Amino acid sequence: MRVVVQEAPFDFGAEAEAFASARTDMGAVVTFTGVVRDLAGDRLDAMEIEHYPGMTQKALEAIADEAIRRWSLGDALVIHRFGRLTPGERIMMVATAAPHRKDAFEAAEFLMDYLKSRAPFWKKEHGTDSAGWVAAKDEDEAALDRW
Amino acid sequence: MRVVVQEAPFDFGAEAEAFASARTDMGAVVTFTGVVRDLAGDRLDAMEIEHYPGMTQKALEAIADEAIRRWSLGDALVIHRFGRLTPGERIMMVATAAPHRKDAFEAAEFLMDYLKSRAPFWKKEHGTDSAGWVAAKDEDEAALDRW
Amino acid sequence: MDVLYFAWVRERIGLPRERVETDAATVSDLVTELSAREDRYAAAFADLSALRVAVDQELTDFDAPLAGAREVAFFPPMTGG
Amino acid sequence: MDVLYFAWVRERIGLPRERVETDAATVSDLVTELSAREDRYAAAFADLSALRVAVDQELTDFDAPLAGAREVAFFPPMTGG
Repeated sequence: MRVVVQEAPFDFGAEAEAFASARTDMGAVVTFTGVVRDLAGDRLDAMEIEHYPGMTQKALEAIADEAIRRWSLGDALVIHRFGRLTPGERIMMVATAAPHRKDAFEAAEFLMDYLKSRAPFWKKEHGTDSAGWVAAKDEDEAALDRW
Repeated sequence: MRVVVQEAPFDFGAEAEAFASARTDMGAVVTFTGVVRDLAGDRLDAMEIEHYPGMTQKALEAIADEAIRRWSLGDALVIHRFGRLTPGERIMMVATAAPHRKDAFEAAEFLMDYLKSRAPFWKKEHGTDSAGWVAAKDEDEAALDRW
Repeated sequence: MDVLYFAWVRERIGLPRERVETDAATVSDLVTELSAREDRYAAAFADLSALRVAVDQELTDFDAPLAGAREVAFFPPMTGG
Repeated sequence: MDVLYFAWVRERIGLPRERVETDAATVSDLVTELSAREDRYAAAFADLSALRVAVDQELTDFDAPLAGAREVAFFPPMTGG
């Protein structure tokens, strides 16, 4: 298991390749990466991600441990950035490796659902004229009921 | 949309990176890759994948079209190999890009469920002493009922 | 028409494809004709529930009509992915 | 103990962290104490349903006891991923 919280960009392709290469006894590898959407005509200049330095790493490790335990994963990876990101930049990624596809998919969705609502990150959108904190969505909280 | 059927290996990391880079207006990218499991003590020498050349490309394109339509995907990618693969080699990958994670995950799972049971590929395991065709699993057929 | 065989159907019948002259109206009729030829065909088609069929490269079922068909393929359930 | 604020709670109160001397038995008691200090605290804590709390870097609820706690953090619902 690897959990990384960093300000710098990460190399999605290289991380995905390294993750998939490490455990060839696993038949199924799922990755997810989240992007600051770069929408035509959008007035978003930057996405600022604040986090709780003392707590973030521990919270992410606890979520990844839980995923590994519940789905008997061969491995799991979580990378999450903080700081100021511009449209088109990747915010985070997760990866899961399991013997079969169902477990790899479910564990990746579990990781994402918990990252969304239980990891101490907060997003602020900086537009041309204004800035505002992204509100948590009821549907993201509701997604946790599945697990 | 890109659908590739080939005998040669593909570069999973580079494909994942290129796919995720192409549509920065999409917030969520999911990839799946399937590996010939390299199990300690296993007697598997090779996995032979037979396909139906005239039909394979069309069948995969129809499945990818359906995924794009049902989940309003920004993009989808399917790469599937045929021929003789050794343990540890990657058999195939899919990737999906959508505005939000739920659609990207569902569409990737849909692609995988249909690839498993509706794309004209057949796997034969070549062991040290024997060889045999991989039987379709009832659970793979049942997985289609979800969609 | 061209008749194609894949995976263990190909191995059991002993060839990957052949040209068949037939007036069979449906896939089932074609299966009956082929099964009557030789034991290896009868063995391959013994249990239709273990087989799938495509007509002109589209999955279909054994009731499908063959009028105008150019290519029929028989194979076991697919195991891609 | 150290009290930390994040996101709009930090902005509303106007500082990221402060040292607080308190005998508050629970998080709720601490919120009542802080709210009584100044309007900016009262404004930040006006709607507890819009807030989350961590004690010693573990998510908990407003009934949680503070005995032995070294660090309490207040923030809005998280929006990671």
